[in-house]
Formats: sequence, structure tokens, C-alpha cells
Amino acid sequence: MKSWLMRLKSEQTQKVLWPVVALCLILLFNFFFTPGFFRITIKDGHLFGSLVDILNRGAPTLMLTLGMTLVYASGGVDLSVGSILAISGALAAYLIRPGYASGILEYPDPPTSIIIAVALPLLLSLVAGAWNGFLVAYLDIQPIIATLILMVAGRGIAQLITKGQIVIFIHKPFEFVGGGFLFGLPFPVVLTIIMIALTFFLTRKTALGMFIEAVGANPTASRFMGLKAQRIKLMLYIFSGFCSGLAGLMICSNIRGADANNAGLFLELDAIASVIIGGTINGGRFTLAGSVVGTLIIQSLTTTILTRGIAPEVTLVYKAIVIILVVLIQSENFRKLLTGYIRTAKTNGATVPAHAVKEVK
Amino acid sequence: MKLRLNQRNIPILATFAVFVLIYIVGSIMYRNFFSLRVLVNLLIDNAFVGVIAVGMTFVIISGGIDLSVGSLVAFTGVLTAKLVSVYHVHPLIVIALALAIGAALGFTMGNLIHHFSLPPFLVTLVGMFLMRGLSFQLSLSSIAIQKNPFLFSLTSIGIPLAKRLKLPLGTAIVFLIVVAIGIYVSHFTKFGRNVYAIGGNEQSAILMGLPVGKTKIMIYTLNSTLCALAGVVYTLYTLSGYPLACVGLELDVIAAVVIGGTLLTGGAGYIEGTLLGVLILGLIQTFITFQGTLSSWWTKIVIGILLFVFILLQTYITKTSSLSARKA
Amino acid sequence: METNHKIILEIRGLTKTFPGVKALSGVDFFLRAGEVHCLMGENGAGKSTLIKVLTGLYKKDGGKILYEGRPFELSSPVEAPLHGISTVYQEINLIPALSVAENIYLGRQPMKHGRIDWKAINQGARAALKKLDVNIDVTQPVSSYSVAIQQLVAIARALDISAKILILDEPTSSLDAQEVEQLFSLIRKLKAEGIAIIFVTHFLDQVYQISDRITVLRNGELVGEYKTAELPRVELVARMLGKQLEEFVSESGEHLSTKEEQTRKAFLQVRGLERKGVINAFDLDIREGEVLGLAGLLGSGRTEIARLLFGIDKAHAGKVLVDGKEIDVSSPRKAIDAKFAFCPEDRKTEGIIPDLTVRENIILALQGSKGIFNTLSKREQTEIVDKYIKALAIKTPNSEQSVKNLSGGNQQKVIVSRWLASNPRFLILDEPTRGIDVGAKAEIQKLVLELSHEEQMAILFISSELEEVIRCSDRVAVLRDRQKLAELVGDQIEEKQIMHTIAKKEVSE
Amino acid sequence: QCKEKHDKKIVVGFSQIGAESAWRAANTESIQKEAEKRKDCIELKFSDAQQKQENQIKAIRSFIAQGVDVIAFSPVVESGWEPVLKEAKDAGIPVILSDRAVDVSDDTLWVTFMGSDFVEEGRRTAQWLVDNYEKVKRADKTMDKVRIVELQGTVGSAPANDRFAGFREVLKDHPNFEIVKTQSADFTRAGGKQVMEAFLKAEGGDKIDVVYGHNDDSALGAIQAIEEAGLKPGKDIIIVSIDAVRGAFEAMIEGKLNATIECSPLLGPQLFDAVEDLALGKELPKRIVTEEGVFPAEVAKEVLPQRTY
Ligand SMILES: Nc1ncnc2c1ncn2[C@@H]1O[C@H](COP(=O)(O)OP(=O)(O)OP(=O)(O)O)[C@@H](O)[C@H]1O
Ligand SMILES: Nc1ncnc2c1ncn2[C@@H]1O[C@H](COP(=O)(O)OP(=O)(O)OP(=O)(O)O)[C@@H](O)[C@H]1O
Ligand SMILES: [Mg+2]
Ligand SMILES: [Mg+2]
Repeated sequence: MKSWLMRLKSEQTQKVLWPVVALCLILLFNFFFTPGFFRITIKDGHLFGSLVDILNRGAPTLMLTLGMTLVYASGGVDLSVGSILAISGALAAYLIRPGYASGILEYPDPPTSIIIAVALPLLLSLVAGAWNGFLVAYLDIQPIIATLILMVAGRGIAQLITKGQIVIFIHKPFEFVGGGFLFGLPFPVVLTIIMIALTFFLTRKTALGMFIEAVGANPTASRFMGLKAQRIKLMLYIFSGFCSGLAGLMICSNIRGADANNAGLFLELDAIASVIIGGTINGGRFTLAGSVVGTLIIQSLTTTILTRGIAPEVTLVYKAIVIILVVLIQSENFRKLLTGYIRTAKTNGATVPAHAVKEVK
Repeated sequence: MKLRLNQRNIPILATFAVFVLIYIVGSIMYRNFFSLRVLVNLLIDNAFVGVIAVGMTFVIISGGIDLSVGSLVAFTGVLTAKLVSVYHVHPLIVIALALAIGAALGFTMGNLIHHFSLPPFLVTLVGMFLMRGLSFQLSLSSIAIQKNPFLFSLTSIGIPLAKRLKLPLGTAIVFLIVVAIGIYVSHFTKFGRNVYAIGGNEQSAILMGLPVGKTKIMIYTLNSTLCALAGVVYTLYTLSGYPLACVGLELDVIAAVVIGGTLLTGGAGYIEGTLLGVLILGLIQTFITFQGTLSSWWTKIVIGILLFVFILLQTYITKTSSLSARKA
Repeated sequence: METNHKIILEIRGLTKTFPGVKALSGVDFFLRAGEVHCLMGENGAGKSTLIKVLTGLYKKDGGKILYEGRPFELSSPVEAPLHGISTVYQEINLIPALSVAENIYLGRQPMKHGRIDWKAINQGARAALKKLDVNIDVTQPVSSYSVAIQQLVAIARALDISAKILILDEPTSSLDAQEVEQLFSLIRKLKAEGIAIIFVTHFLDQVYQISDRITVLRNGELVGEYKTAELPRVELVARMLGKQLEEFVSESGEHLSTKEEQTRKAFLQVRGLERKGVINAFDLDIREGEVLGLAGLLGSGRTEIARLLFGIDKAHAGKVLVDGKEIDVSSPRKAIDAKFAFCPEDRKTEGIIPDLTVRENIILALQGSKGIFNTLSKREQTEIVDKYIKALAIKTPNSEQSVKNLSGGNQQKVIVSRWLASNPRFLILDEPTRGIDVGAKAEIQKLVLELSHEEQMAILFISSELEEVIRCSDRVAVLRDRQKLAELVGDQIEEKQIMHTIAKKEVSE
Repeated sequence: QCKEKHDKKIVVGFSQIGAESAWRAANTESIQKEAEKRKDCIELKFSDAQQKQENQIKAIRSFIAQGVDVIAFSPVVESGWEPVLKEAKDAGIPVILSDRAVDVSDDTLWVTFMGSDFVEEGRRTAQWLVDNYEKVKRADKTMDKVRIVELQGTVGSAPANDRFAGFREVLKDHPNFEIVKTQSADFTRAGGKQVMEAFLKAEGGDKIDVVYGHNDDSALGAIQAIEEAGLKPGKDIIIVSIDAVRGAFEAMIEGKLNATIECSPLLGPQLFDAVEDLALGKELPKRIVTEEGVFPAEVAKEVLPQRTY
């Protein structure tokens, strides 16, 4: 009990606390005002309902967020995640149906094996990530510009693969990646949970997380300690590339088609926003849990808007209002202001002198 | 202004060198590339980007970022077009109103960022959503401004340079003036220097007794006001308002600023560099239009390659020349 | 000296609490015009906090401040100069990328024709630094200078602001005798003009040289206010620590004898190492279990030697041999692979990782050499961290506190712990006791001797405090003008001899 | 092959919106292929604007600077072209509009407009629903009105606005149809799927009769969502959309899509015919209409092999 309380008080948990509160508020709103939002039924042995949708639709963004969190903590940013996602999906679709873009509608014989359809795109994503990492870590180019290069060119590459067509396909084994179910949950959700756990293990159960934070927060000091900042950064961008690649496979498999132009468009914004809402600092402490909650907040908001049928032209205004509230809740000053108001209202104008509120040991 | 030929000018000189280099290569490769018109077009076509980039330079030097710029340009455009065409308000009043709204948005964002210590990325992301959303509220489709003599004259006045070629007031000249003011503010005013101090080390700036909060609020107010001005420039450039205009503009602007040598981590950068950054991005596009045979995807890939080559050259020139400068 | 001047600042019952820490509780403090008032106390006693409350960086939780008889509370440091309070904070607070001159004038630039008068700024800065006897290119960025110079720039800025109260929080931690003397003569002048000065330091000599009154804090509580002349040193130390300081074990005579020294294995040999314009070619031998001290004045090149040996800067010529074999130390990583370690002098930019916890900061270097997967278990970590928290009396609520929330001296202790814990064969300590209180300083010195004499570690010890160098070193290399002049051994290691060596002009150049 | 002989090559500057969809890619390919065919008399300067009006304006101004003979472009949006078209006119360069019209006060700024009419496409889609009322209104659902959900295109974009308007224009005279939900699916499959998922949750699958997609891709996404909800698209819920891309035909063959309304991207031949005519000084009609059709599921099998996009 005591240690549990201690944990609740620790800085890390404090950081995640408020995003969790925000998420709960959004869900609570739906609980009361959106009928059926919390209904989960079982169809063909799968869970089915809005809450599952949030997880399922949020899965690709969660993947991106995962990579982005680490990159962001190391003092960088990766704008190219959306493009890598598109490349990976495009390549997978191309491998499954190579002639489609040039008008040949047949599938290759024998059909492309799932291993190839998954492995090659992921390999290419690793290469893309390595390219980013190389520019940032070894050529010392500012991360935003270094990854902008691939953000622009990457979409071109993806379109080059699909010739600008939306390559659609049917491939049962591959469709499982983005559309299958495992333990009643959509497979992307399961995959994401596995990846989160893996990342958590790799960063928090080894020294890696600490190294990332050190390299991000004080590169000079880290160099003096012999931390291999370049190699660590390279690895992070590769990891981010890999996560984007996986997300690309999920999306492509889920819609059974590769849309080189639109897949993952503007998703880097969502990913970065999730990371920041989650309390990760650019060059410093990161919280995986916070980032996950951040993405869930954004996805819940989207699902809520769609489910409630808010007119598309006002959607953005709603989004703006909710996000600013979510962000404000996290601000200590804002909460003080709020509780200050409440308190003044209660004590009828009599302000409590600051020193009266003493720390209780 | 005295040109200080020291270490700190090297990145700018390198950037300038690369600009000239690309321009020469283009002139050799393509007919009509080497002409006054192409240069003037660079100024005209990128005027609205440049005006924002000046404001964004201050934001980035202070260690912040502003994502709301593209939406604000669109909003200003729609507002101007709607008030002028539908409600027949005099353009001058509309422009004043647009600038005031821009300033108000920046002021609000600055206050949120400062008083509640919120991350600029999120606050301005909200600004981006909000202004885009409000543009949709004003109009879902694009609105043309037709037959408004005042606005038309604004677009046609300019300094004649050659036959059928002038430096128009509404775009290029506004751009150059804003750059000049930006240079002045950044080098010669306390506000300008405080911006550098905040970006260099905010904690130290506070302890040195600099007005950090006020400066931050002013930075965002300035940037959004310039953005609204850019919106007006854009409106003059197209004589219309379109709620979907300038999607993703923020990235172009940020890229221009960063290519100009400003550090995204704050504390270092020059408006002169930003001017070059804007022109270089414009030049890359001009290059591609003159090339004229690329498919849509190759266009993107080639932009990426040119960007890469350019940055590589810039880094290389900066490194070698600062090495030799140190040796000397 | 009689100081019956009127009280200009009166603090009563000042209280300030941070989560888990009571930094100040019910502290009284009186400052008179025309006096130098020393604020004394162990690391973490609350000195800097008191200053920061006064200048408006922190909001006080309780108590009263009267300034010239009127209640006084600032909401931000912006207002401090407006009320005639000028401050040098403990950590160097300058803008690294901006020029020296601009740093001195930021926020109060002279204007001409509606624009900043850069000429006046550069001239003014040169003049302000000249008063401190510093002649440097003021148009260069501050970050290109050593910590000591930066500290002087910060002082120059504070002195240049006309003020009624001048606050100096450990301004001399990186300076050596000459600069301190220069600073003191300026302080005396200001004092004569009736300015009240708050001065924080851990150097007792300086306290007795300059101050009129002393206020001692312990654990955030007031111990008392004393006239300097009436408080003997031992008493002062006892008041600060709350107990008598055990006599320091090693008397300065106990260096390894020349003979014993020569029988030891030469561990590190440096031959003709040089970096043009920074340090001339020098030779250096360090044996296992030996402490080699570096003595010299500010800018004499001590830090540069350390940086070269650790591969931070690249040497233009020369070689480094370990156990007789030449090794490559072209980067810190390689130096670390050769089992070197380097504790840098600039804790703010080269030392602490502000957001990480005390625990993480301490184990980082050790973990760094172990790699990512060979992770120290929680138990091992706690063991190491607790050992150092106890040995150096690091004042922190627990080992999970962010290191940025520690007092300056305690941060320094964390950094030193990090390197002591990293188990190197060769340890370079550059100003390890910067800003550390008397008690902990003795503790660190003891640890240094222990590590060398008992665990056979080779140590290069750099400090601007000559006394400390003498006390710890078995041998001292003397530097001047970026050149190694001489090596002193055995009985030669004493203050006069070293000063003499530094001052001696080369006869034949 | 050129239609006629010309003294010298005609330089044509074409500013394309981007490559935002398969439709657009086909449009580009048609133009580039045709230019290649006529390379004896045509030199094409192609520029991709990446969906940005400002880039299109830049491209056109650059064409003027390069001194091309004819400028053609697919405007990303109707308005905002007045200044740049005036410049082209001043420079004596004729302008051809393809795919979308522009909104300028002076219609001598452009020579001719060829391509589709988004409003008309919206109308035809609605008309198909009205014509197939019996099929659409299914007996097993007992609601008094045909309940339609709409997957809009990108908010504020011209095709979305027009297809939205055209559709309603027809349906307003048919009170037995009702649009119960409308959301933006951004013209994408992923968008269509996500939006449809939400619709199914909010309305319930049995209360939706028709899905109207502003383009095929969003409808194809919706089809998947419907299947995953355990319903049969094309039977339990009727699906109609616009564009007639290949994917739509494949879906129709499988019986999952009921009809697609064509909007032809193959403007290349028409465009260069017009260009050659211009060069020869021939008078061009102000409007060149493109042949377009409505494809119900029944014809899908025979049409599919002919689809190139
Ligand atoms: N921002 C903060 N958050 C939490 N604790 C703090 C903070 N600032 C200071 N403290 C704590 O308050 C106590 C007093 O710190 P202070 O900096 O005043 O010490 P000091 O007397 O200046 O010590 P030093 O000689 O090391 O500089 C310390 O225990 C420190 O850990
Ligand atoms: N008085 C000075 N005048 C000019 N430059 C100086 C002065 N002091 C230091 N420097 C600069 O700082 C650099 C680093 O000096 P270094 O740090 O090696 O000296 P040090 O002996 O360690 O002294 P300290 O650490 O006390 O400054 C020198 O190369 C020089 O550029
Ligand atoms: Mg202190
Ligand atoms: Mg030194």
C-alpha cells in the first residue's frame, strides 16, 4: 500500500496521471452522452464495438508514436514516419500484385509468400530509418530537415512503386496482419501491445532508456561518459523506421490496398502530438505509457466525433477545443488557477495565505 | 549595416554560395533560366512564404515553433474575400481587421504558452485546427474577389524593372520590407536580442532579469500578425480566398528557416539566412518546372535529392571554411 | 572595521519548502549598507534558495522581507535590477551562443538613434572586464571561454549594474588567488561607496579576508549571525557542520618519497603531446597509485591537458603510452576503453544530466562502460549510490530526486561520485571540489588518497586551490602560459616553492 | 502522331494538381503518353503541384518565364487564377483548362475548358438511386424512407463541394430519400473504412440502406467495414460511388458495389487536339465535353478489361 502510494507520487507517474485523467474524461463523456459507445458485443468470436475501434484504428498511430517517443527523447524528431509507412505498404502490395499498376490484373503464380510480403517492406523500412539516422547522427544535419528529405522523397518512392495507383489485392495470409483476430482482439492491437511491451522491456529493463535520455538531455556530458551517441541515434531512427514499416503493413493489409499518396498522410503530426501530450521532453525524459495514452486520447476524440456525427466542417473546431482542454489540464498553473477560483468562490472571496498550505510530511 | 566577416557569418555565406551555385547550374542547363524575370518571380511567388518565414525565424530562435501559420493564411484569405466580395467592406478595413485577428490569435497562443507553460507545438497545433475550422465556417468553397478596384490596383502597382516586368508592391516589395524590418529588429532592438537570449538558455535569461514572458508573448503575436499580413499578400497574389489554401505551409516555412541556418533548438539564426532559405526552396521548384519532364513521383524524389545535395553542400562549405578560418 | 550602518534589508522568519525538502525554515537575515555579509553553510543549507527568494525567482511560503523598511516581494527576477539588486547566481547564467560583450549588456543595451549601439557595448564590455584584469576578445561567444572566464564575465555584468545590493553566490569557485584578489579590491571599493554585499563562498580564507559579518545556516535553519572578527575559524566550521571537523588525516608532508615513487610501475607515459595555440608539447609520467597535481594560474592550460589526455580535443602531435604500449586516445570513448575517466570542471554543461535522478547520474558512467545489456541490477545500483550519498553527505530527499533540484554543491558531489564509482585505472579530476563545503571537501580528498594509495589508481588532480593540490598530490607539475615548466616532488611540494616556480621567468627563452 | 504538320514544335506547359489519387495518376499518364505519341510536333513541360495552388501558380508563372506556346492546367480550386491568367494573356499565351473550370471575371482569360462536371456526377449518382428505387428500398427493412449515409471527400475541396451539392439537388425532389449521416472520409479507403465503422456503431447496420461515396476508394473502404460488421455490402446495404476506377469494377464483379459513375481522366488526346488546333489558328469551342457513363454492377465484367486506371 505504502509503496503503491510512493509510486503514485513519483515524478514519472505524475506525468502520466493527467493524460490519463483527460482520457477518462473523454470516455466518461461518451459513457453518458453517446449511447452504445461502451457496448461491446462478440461477433464470430471477435470483440466488436467502439472501444475496440479506438484501439484498432489507433494501432498504426501507436506504432509510429512508439518510435517517435524514443527519437524525440534523444533530442530529435522524425517527420518521415508517414512516408516510410506509405513505402512499406506500397511495396507489400506491389509484391503481392506486381503487375496491377501497369494494368495486369492477375496475381503471380505461385502467389507471393507472406514471409516475403512482410519481410521485404520491413527491410526497406529499416533501410529508410538507417538513412535518417545516418543523416542525423553522422552528417550532423538537423533532424527536422534530415527527415524532411525522406518525408518528401519517400512519398515519391512509394508512388513510384505503385505508379500512383491504389494497388488493391486479396491475399488471405497477409490480410491477417491488419485484419485478423487473435484472442478475440484485432491482430494489429495484439501486435501493438507486443511491440509496446518489447520497447518497454528494451528501454526500461536495460540501460538503453537511460542512455537515450542522457544523450538527448546533455550530449556533451554523454560524450564525456563515452556513450556512443551516434550509434544510439542511428538505432533509434532505424527503430522508428521499423515501427513505421509495421504500421504501413497494418494499414495496407487492413484496407487490402496500398494508397501511396494518402497512407499515413499527416500522421507524423498525430504521433508527435501524442508524444508531447504524454509528457516526453524533446531531449530528455520519456514516458512510453504517456505516449500511448496520448495516442488513445487523439483516437478517442476522432472516434467520438465520427460516432456522434458532428458535421465534418466543424470537426476541426471541436478537435481544437478538446485538445486545448486536454493540454490545459496538464498545466499545473492552470489547475492552480482553477482550484484557486473554486476556493475563492467557496471561501467567499477570502484568499488563503500561501504559507498556510504547508507540506504535510 | 556592417558585414561582420567572422565565424558566425560563415553559414550564411555558405548558404549564399550554394544559392548562386544552383542558379548558375540552372542557367547552364535551361534556356531562359538566367533572366531577371526568374529572379523577380522568386521574390513574387515566395513573398507570402517569406513574410511568414521572417516571423517564424523569431519563433524558432526563441526555441519555439508555430504550426498555425498555414491555416491562418487560409483564414485571412477567406475572411478578406468574403468581406470584400460578399459584404462589400472596404479592403483597408478588412486588412486592418485581418491583422488584428492575427495579432489576437498570436497573443492568445503566446499567453497560453507562457502562463501555463504549455508546449508551443500543441498550442499552435490547436491554433492550426481552430483557424482551419473557422475558415470552413466562413465558407466551404473558394471565393473569388471580383472587380475590386482598390485591391486590383494594389496588385498592379510596382517598380518597373523591364518591359512587362515589375517588382509588385503587394507581394515582392512587402516581402523585402518585412525582411529589412526583421533584420533591423533582430540586430538592433532589445526585443530582438532578448529573443536570442531566451532561445539560448531560457533559465539564464530569466535569471539575468530579461522580460522572458513578455518577449515570448510578443514573439507569437508578431509571428501571427506577420502571418495575417502574409494572408493578405496571398490574397492579393490569388485575388481569392480558399479554406483549404496553404495546407502544410508550416513545414515549408520551417524548412526555409532551418535551411537558412537557424537552429531548431533555439538561440541561433539570422533573418538574412531565412531570406536565402526561402529563395533556395523556391529555386528548387523553379528548377523542377524548367526541367519539365518529371512524373509526379519523380518530382518528389528529385525535390528530396536536391534538398539533400543542397544541405550537404551547405554543411560541407561551412565546415571547411570555418576550419580554414580557425587556422588563419 | 566598524559597521554601524543602517539595516537596508531585513528578512524575518523566511520559509520555503520544495516537495520533500524544507529548504528554509524561519530564517532571519539582516543586511546593512556598506558591509560585506557572508552567508555560510554546508551544501544544501539553503543559501542559494534564500537568494533566489530574494530576487523573485521563488515565491516564499512564509516570512517577511523588508527592504529599506518597506515590505518587499518580487514576482520575477526581471524586477530585481529595478530595485537596485544585482546578482551573480551560483551556476553560471549566461547565454552561451551570444558574445561576451552582449552578455554583459543584455537587457540594458545602450541605444543610439533608436538602435542598439554595438560599438558602445563592445567598448563598455572591454572596460568592465579590464577592471577585473581580464583581457579577452569580447566579440567571441561566451561558450568559447573557460568556466573561470565565464564566471568573471558574469561578475563583470553584475558589477556593471549600479545597485544598492550586490549578491555574489559562490563567484570565486573557479578562480585562483590572483583573480580573487582583483575581485576583492573591487568589492572593497563598492563597499566604501555604501553598497551592501551578500557573499557566499566555501573558502574560509576568503571569508576572513573580505567579510564584516557572517550568517550561518544549517539544514535550512538559522544558526546565528556573527561579527567575522569575533568568530574564530574552528568555531565557524563547528557552527556550519553542527560538530567539530575531525582533523584531516593526511598531513601535507606525507607524499610518496622520491625513491618509493621510482620503484612503482610507470602506468601512463605522455610524450611530446601538443595542440597548437592551446598547449605546448609536454611530457608526463603517472605511476599507479600516484596522484599527480597540476598547478598553474587561470588559463595556464591545465584543463587543456586533461582534455587532450581524454581525447576531447585532438592532439596535433605526440603520443600516449599505457603500460609502455602506445594507445589511441582520439575520442573519449577510446580513452574510456583504456580505462581512463575524466570529471570535468563545468558541471552545468559537461556534467549533470539535469532531468535524470541522482541515482542515474551516479551510475551512468559505470553503466556506460558496461554497455546497454549488461545492466546493473537495482540492488547493485542502490548499493553504489547509497555508498556515495553517505560518504559525500549528498543532501537529497532520496536517490530518485532529479539532480537539477539539488543545490550546486550537491550536484558537484554527484558528478564526482559518478567518476569515483566508475572504477578506472586512470582518473582525471578537474576542479572536483568546486563549490563544495569544507566537510565534504575533506571527504573527497580522503577518497582520492584512498583510491590512489589503496586501490592503485593513477590520478591527475587539478584544482585552482593550491592548498588542496599540495595536500593531495605526490607530485606536482607546474604550468604557465600553456607550457609545462617543472615537476616538483617530495618536500618541494609546498606553496612557496610552487608560487616561486610559477613566477620565475625563464632565463633563456 | 500529330493531326497535322506544324512548322515547329509547340511547347505546352501543363500544370497538374498532383498525384493524390489513382484517377489523377491516370489523368497524368494519359497526358504524358499522348504527348509522347505526338512528339514530332509537341514538347510537353509537365509540372506537378503536389496538391497546392501556390505551386500551380508558381508553375504557370514559370511557364510564362520560359516562354511556352500554350499553357494548360487542371486547377486545384476554381478561384484565385485571375492575376496569373492575366499575366499569361499579357504575354500572349493561350490557356486551356482541363478537368475543372475557373472562376474569373473575364472569361477571355482562357480559351477552352474540357473535362468533367462534378455537380453533374453528384446528380447522376442521385438519379441512379431514384431510378433504382425498388432495388434500393428493400422489403426486409421496414423504414418509410431510404436512409443514406454519405462519405464526403476532403472538406472544402471542389469535388466534395460539388458532388455534395449535385446529389442533394436531385434528391430534394424525392422526399422518400433521406441523408441520415454525412462525414468526411478524405477520399481515401482508410477514411471510408473508419467513418463507416463509426456509422455502423452509431446507426446500426440495419438502419442504413445506402452508402454514397464521393469517390470509389472511400466506398471500397466502407465495404470492408460493412463486411467486418457481419453484413453483406451490395445486398444488405446498397453502395454507389463516383470515379469508376478499376477497384470499383472488381468490387462490382464480386457483387459488393452496386454502381459507379464515371468521371473520365483520359483527357490527353482531347487536350492535344485542342493544342494543335490552337497552333493552327482554329477557333475552339469554349466547352469541350468528355464522354462519361454510369456503370451498374451488371456491366462490370465486360468493362473491366478495358479499364486502364
Ligand atoms: N527547485 C528545487 N526543487 C526541489 N528542491 C530544491 C530545489 N532547489 C533547491 N532545493 C533543495 O533545497 C535545499 C537548499 O538548496 P540551496 O540551493 O539553497 O543550497 P545551498 O546552500 O545554496 O547549497 P550549495 O552550497 O551546494 O550551493 C537543498 O536540499 C536542495 O536540494
Ligand atoms: N586570462 C585569459 N585570457 C585569455 N584567454 C583565456 C584566459 N584564461 C583562459 N583563457 C582561455 O581558456 C582556454 C582554456 O584554458 P584552460 O581551461 O586550459 O586553463 P586552466 O589552466 O584550466 O584554467 P581554468 O580552468 O582555471 O580556466 C584557454 O585556451 C584560453 O583560450
Ligand atoms: Mg548554492
Ligand atoms: Mg580549468
